[in-house]
Amino acid sequence: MDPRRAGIERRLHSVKRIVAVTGGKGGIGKSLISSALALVLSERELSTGLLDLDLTGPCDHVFLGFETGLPSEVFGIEPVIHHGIRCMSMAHFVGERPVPLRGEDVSNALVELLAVTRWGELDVLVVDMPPGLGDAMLDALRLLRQAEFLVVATGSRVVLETVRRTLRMLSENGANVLGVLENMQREESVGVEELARCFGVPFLGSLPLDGGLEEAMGDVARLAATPVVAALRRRTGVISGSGFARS
Amino acid sequence: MDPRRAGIERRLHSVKRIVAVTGGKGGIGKSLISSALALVLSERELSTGLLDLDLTGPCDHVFLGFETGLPSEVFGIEPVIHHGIRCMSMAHFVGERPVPLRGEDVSNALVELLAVTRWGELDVLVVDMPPGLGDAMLDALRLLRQAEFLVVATGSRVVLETVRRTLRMLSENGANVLGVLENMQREESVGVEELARCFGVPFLGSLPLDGGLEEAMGDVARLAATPVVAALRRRTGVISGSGFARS
Amino acid sequence: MHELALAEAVLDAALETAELEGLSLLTRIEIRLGELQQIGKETFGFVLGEIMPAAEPRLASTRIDVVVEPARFRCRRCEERFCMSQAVGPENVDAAEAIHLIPELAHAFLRCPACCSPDFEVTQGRGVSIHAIEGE
Amino acid sequence: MHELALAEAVLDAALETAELEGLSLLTRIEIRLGELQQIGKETFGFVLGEIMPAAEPRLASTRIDVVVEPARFRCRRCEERFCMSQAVGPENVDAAEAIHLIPELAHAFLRCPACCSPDFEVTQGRGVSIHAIEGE
Ligand SMILES: Nc1ncnc2c1ncn2[C@@H]1O[C@H](COP(=O)(O)OP(=O)(O)O)[C@@H](O)[C@H]1O
Ligand SMILES: Nc1ncnc2c1ncn2[C@@H]1O[C@H](COP(=O)(O)OP(=O)(O)O)[C@@H](O)[C@H]1O
Ligand SMILES: [Mg+2]
Ligand SMILES: [Mg+2]
Ligand SMILES: [Mg+2]
Ligand SMILES: [Mg+2]
Ligand code: NI
Ligand code: NI
Ligand SMILES: [Zn+2]
Ligand SMILES: [Zn+2]
Repeated sequence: MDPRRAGIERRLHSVKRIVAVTGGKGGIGKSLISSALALVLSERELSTGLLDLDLTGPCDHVFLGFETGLPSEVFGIEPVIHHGIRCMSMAHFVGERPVPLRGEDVSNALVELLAVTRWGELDVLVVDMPPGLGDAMLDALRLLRQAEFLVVATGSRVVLETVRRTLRMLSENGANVLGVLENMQREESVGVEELARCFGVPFLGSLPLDGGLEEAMGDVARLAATPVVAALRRRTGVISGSGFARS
Repeated sequence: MDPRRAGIERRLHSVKRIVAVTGGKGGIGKSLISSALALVLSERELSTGLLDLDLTGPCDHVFLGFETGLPSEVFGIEPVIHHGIRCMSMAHFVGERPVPLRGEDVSNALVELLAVTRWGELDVLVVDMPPGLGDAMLDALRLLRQAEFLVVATGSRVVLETVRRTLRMLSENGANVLGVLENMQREESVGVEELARCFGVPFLGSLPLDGGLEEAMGDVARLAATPVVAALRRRTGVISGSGFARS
Repeated sequence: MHELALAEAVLDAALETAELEGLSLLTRIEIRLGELQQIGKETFGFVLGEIMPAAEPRLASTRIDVVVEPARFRCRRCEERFCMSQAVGPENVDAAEAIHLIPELAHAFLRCPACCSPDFEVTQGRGVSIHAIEGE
Repeated sequence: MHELALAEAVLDAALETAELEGLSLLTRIEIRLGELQQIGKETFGFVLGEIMPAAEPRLASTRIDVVVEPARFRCRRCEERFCMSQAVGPENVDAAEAIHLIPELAHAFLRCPACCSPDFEVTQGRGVSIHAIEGE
């Protein structure tokens, strides 16, 4: 018998909301948006956690510039506090090493991490999901029943097709979808908005393609001042019981 | 005992070269480059196959516009021939449905597909890899020993960090790396070239960020005429025993 | 008839084993066909007979036993255990054909009867396997 | 000392089982500690004792047995089977500590002794599990 499932419940007991940032497709900005969302929420004095569940390709530490290196072990694993955000990532454990993990290992590592990380009291835990409809997604549906899914998409046809699969899977599994957020918008287009309408979930607006993002990466103050984060700030409103507020 | 491993050998027996397009990170253009590479090779009268191994997020059919629908079963599964390219993708089997697969299922599906697909005589089989360092990557290393890895990257720091992990994994596993190809270049930068140098593998040049790609998607003739495919055509040279020729 | 490709794989694997273990005659091969993949026992036996290489002395008098293994599933979401006839779907012929070609497509087309989840494990009866190779 | 979090999970799971099976007393809990995770048997027993809730009558006279299960590996690349002392690495204290926290990090730090692959299966002895819960 695996005691860790009971452990997960205990560890997430004082986490009020879990927002899982997903989309199914890689490279659409899930990690940027997860990192930026954690930043925006913590600016609003919400106690915020950020869990990078892309175990083989963690990126949040690069966006926010938090130090890697083993987290401390005190009655569990302590998230690393960075600009007020409680962060947890595989990068803490492995630095720049590759972490080849088969699905079963992904599932096991994710369960272990959830069972021993002491988030403490959190208003929101932002979970940055990896691409694909694999172990991490199925485990989020299985173990994080209270999770609300924030689906990211871009206007590209290949992205829309993949995100459509993801929305269909979320809807078939009765998941709670916060809405669909367009990223890297270059020109006015309706693809993402139509996709949201098609699944009867809120369209949360568009974040611009931001040529200055690369320079701001790794520096929280500069990141907070980019047009893309400014747009996200306007889009998210106050996270309250009613979810994201439309601007 | 699993007979499929013996089956894979038989099925790949008359495939001269396998080029696996990888990078570890999502959204860097692996699928575009796989599709375009298959196109360019087949223009050169090489008999070319294209296997989309992103089982939960196949995209090659969107780039090349090939029909989905069940392939025919004649002494095995026949790839679908599209503009001379022999194509195989999960999209053939499931259309727009989501395919949630845990790692073990990814591995099993991939082994099954390799064991029953009748490629026939091929000069090159292009394999479009999913993101991550999971089952597909480990199985490519385990089962496709002759594979040559074409590593895609962009100049973004988050991408470089993830691709670095991938290159390290490939090198630690003694994989044959064809080289690193930069994609979506916006301005001159040296990150990708330096990364290649750092691992002692060829830098294969840069493909431009192509604003017209979206319109050309799904139409082979228009795709073949885009600047990004033109750039790839110049970069790949003739695929011969000596690998990609530098332009 | 993609069964032929699988049958070829079975023979290749059997001959590989003969090679490894230094057998000059394979007396019996027992093949299990997982119910999920829906390969006919007679079809598979017939196909195997057809491609049996006449020139291969090690296969000259091999008995082939083909056994169908029932499919069993365990839901990871709700722990329900179920069998093929209880699984929800597949809803049409194309779905059944897809699962016949790639058994993992069960996760695209079948659902747990108790909670509707696609997140189930195939605990037995997935596809073709070799259960025994006997020889001398 | 992240052992405490795991020990809490063990007690929660045991009490859940007691609830489910209507037990008013848990007489014995057997815990297996996988060698890979390197959790000390004495440490874990001690931590469990410390957090045993005094106010919980079902745990008032529970015997706790802690057994260490040796780690075993099978390489998927070359089929080699090996044990902890044969695995290549971990090369330093941080690697051992990382594996202690997340046993799957073995794939980042350990290698098959025969072919150097990170693609091995942990066939036993991974981490903490509950082997038996007895009660009345
Ligand atoms: N709005 C944006 N403007 C410009 N670049 C962006 C934007 N969103 C993401 N990117 C860039 O796109 C790439 C992929 O982003 P990332 O957040 O890592 O995606 P994912 O997590 O979905 O794989 C990164 O190089 C990132 O810097
Ligand atoms: N050179 C390029 N110029 C413009 N867009 C590109 C280029 N390469 C890829 N893209 C776009 O980037 C997105 C991701 O490409 P894709 O090939 O699906 O990446 P991957 O397979 O690595 O996830 C798609 O929307 C694609 O159209
Ligand atoms: Mg990401
Ligand atoms: Mg792709
Ligand atoms: Mg399965
Ligand atoms: Mg393992
Ligand atoms: Ni068939
Ligand atoms: Ni510890
Ligand atoms: Zn179920
Ligand atoms: Zn090995």
